[in-house]
Amino acid sequence: MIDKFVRSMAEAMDGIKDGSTVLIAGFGDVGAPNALIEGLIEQGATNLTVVVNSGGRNRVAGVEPSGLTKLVALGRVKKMISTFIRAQSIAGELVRTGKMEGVVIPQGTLAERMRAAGAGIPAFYTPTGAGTMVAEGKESRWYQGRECILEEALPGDVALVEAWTADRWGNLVFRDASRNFNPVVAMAGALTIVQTHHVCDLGQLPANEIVTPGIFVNRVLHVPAGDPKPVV
Amino acid sequence: MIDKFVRSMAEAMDGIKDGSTVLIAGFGDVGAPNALIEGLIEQGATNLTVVVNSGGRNRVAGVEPSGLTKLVALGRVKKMISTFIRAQSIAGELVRTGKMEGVVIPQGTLAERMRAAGAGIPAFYTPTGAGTMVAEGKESRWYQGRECILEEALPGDVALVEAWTADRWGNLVFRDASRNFNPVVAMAGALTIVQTHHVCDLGQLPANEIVTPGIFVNRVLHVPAGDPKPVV
Amino acid sequence: MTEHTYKPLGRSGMAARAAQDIPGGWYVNLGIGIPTLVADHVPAEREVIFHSENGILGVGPAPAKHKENPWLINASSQRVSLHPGGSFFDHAMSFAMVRGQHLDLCVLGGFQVAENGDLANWAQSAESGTGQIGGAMDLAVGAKQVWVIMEHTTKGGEARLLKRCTYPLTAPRCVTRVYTSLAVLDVAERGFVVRDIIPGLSFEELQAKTEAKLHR
Amino acid sequence: MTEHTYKPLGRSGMAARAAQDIPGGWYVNLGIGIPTLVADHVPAEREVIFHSENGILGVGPAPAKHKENPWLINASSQRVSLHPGGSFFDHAMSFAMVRGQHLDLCVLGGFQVAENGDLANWAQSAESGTGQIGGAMDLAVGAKQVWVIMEHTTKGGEARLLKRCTYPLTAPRCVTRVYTSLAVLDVAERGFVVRDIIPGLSFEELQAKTEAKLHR
Repeated sequence: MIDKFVRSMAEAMDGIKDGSTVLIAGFGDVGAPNALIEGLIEQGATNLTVVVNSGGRNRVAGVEPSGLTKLVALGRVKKMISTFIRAQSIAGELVRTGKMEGVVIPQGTLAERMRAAGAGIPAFYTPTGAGTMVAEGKESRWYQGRECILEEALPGDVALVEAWTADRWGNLVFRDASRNFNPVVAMAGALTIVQTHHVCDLGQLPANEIVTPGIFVNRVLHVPAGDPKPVV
Repeated sequence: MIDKFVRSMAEAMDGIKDGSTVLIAGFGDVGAPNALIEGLIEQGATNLTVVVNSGGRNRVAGVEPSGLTKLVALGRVKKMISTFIRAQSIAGELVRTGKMEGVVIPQGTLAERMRAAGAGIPAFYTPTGAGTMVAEGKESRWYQGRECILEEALPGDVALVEAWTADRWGNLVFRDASRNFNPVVAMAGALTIVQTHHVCDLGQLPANEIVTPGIFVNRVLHVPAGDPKPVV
Repeated sequence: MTEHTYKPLGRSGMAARAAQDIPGGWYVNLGIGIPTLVADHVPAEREVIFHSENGILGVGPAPAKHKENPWLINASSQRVSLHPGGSFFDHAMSFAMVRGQHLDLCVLGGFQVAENGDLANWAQSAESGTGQIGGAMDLAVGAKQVWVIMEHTTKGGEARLLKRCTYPLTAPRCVTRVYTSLAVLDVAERGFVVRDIIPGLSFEELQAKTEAKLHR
Repeated sequence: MTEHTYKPLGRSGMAARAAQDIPGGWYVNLGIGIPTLVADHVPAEREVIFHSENGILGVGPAPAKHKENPWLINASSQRVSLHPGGSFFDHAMSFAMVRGQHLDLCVLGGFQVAENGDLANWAQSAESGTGQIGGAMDLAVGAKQVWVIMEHTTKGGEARLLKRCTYPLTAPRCVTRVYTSLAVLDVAERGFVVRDIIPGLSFEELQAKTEAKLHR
């Protein structure tokens, strides 16, 4: 019987290697797999390439960093691919001081590169970024009077996902705007690990409403995590 | 107030020009916008390029062709891009006798080319078709040890879609396997026209269950059309 | 000095001025900062559908405190509501809408706009490795109309409407209109065309605060 | 003649033989024709998830006549049922699964297979303009394993397991195993490796019906 549920965080994180590329979903705190990120910190893999929409928070005196910001602050990330790396953030600090490589890319290109990885499309042309710093070192050509640049798929060794409800086949639904990068990240990971607020029996998720079919999912951990925190 | 509902087939078909590229959804008879195809036949546009998964049926003595097969039989299609054009079908006959141009392409490439058109991706590399007749005349390069060919987006001047339920913003849901090409075709049309079995008030379709957001839809016609016919 | 007889528009004033020009039925994305305020100034009876790049169509106003949904935020990470008819989708679909030219309009903040429509709004220097691109590059190339809302000059009085941008570009030749604290300007073939100036400010005074040549 | 002492597998027999080798937990696409029959031969207690390229995961068996759902057909346009846990999605997503190498296996029909794994299954001549590619080219390049089920020879007795295909290719170097009416063969670096022959047929007799060289 197919059963993608794992019973512990250790089982969820089992086998993640140093040097892995880790795709992390979420937009702000909404839809972010924060429990899995803490699990990854615990698990110990280092030298990671992290792909995530936003590169984490600033250092705040007296406040222990958590989640992604903590993973970064611990020096476990050698390279970050992201759409926002604020100069004042801990990630920005590490980039400026040469301790981490930072690559800032457009948000739509980030989503499309991961979707392409999941869809078996090795590269695509996009108008986004043409004529900007983003285009440096990239091939370009003109389509319908617009310059477009060639972008490559961005697959992950590991993908970390937050779902609202999951079943044992790994079928997922998401709550409201927490969907964001989750279905895209799920497609693009060789090992896709999900934390889910709720679990249900097979067949309880209506077939027309499943957003991420279980074919993209490897492991599911039940983590009733409460509401996302507002941005400070 | 935004109201994408049209009250008549004539209004639904208004302005479709000779020479248009028409994308038609459906897989077999399931999810096929057959009423709209009949409307297009009535409307009169000709010299069309039709993009559709399957090129229609064989000539059957004593049976009047209908739907796509009729559009083709009437000589209104100058070019068909499709994944199946059977040599024995009416479309196949017209291709063999030089009365219609036929282009047979892989089904996944068909879907991805329309999705690319809708997503503003002018071209992409795919492994599908590399090393086959499909690759003739196309650029190719190797990614991860696999040859891939460059395919271009396939936009439509017009897209014909069948939905299960629609609201006045043009939000759509589909029934079961009738979803097939419908959301993809809807994205790719400059003028996307929908026939829907059911209509509902704005807000009745749950926000997490809408499959095609109304931004892709221009006109919706209420056509309670009954069940798809089994294939003969 | 005539300079003291006019009152530049504030953040809310600029947002209101832009809102005035958005027709009903448009699909509109509002960028972070002042652009987000635009929604508050569109009359309730005018149906405009707001897109947020984190996967929402039909973004509604900020909810009452007791009706907040922590799972429903806009691209500025503010808690918002959803208009009936609104929908949720993933980031790939969201940017398919953007890049695929399905949005009628995006309204972005800006550091600089050039007379050829070039926009700079994500970084003030060409150092790579950090920066805040977000969805701006996709929106700038994808929306049918790109409006920029910004102060007419920097706090130090330097021009932001330039012959050529000096900051790294968000996208070339993308801006179609600029709403500043002092004026509304279209970007046309020949450059900036002034459509509207705030009361009490002359065309010549506006030109004096603008590096690029202004056209009437 | 020893030739009369063996009984080639029929359509159902070939499908059953392939079904035997599909492990539980695999995601499997079944092509049109004989491959579609494979599902009927997977034991009910072995959970295999069937994909259909028209947007279904979890395809179940043909429904009872009074339980038919006209909106639920497989890629062969047969009315089917849906397993609990099944899901529907669009064609772009369906082929993302295929091309993105998420399927463990596809089982296809074939006209010819070459010893280097080339497959020809969509056309018998190189005339362009008509033909039935369907999803075969995507499946052949996308699935982790590509198994072909076909008669060992044509009705006229011509070999289908060849040094090089003579029909137009579906994909080069894609086939990993072939189930014929007479044998099961792996496609290895050195060519066809015979894994199984039907009772009563010798290796040499099998070779005589095969153009490509067979390996033990």
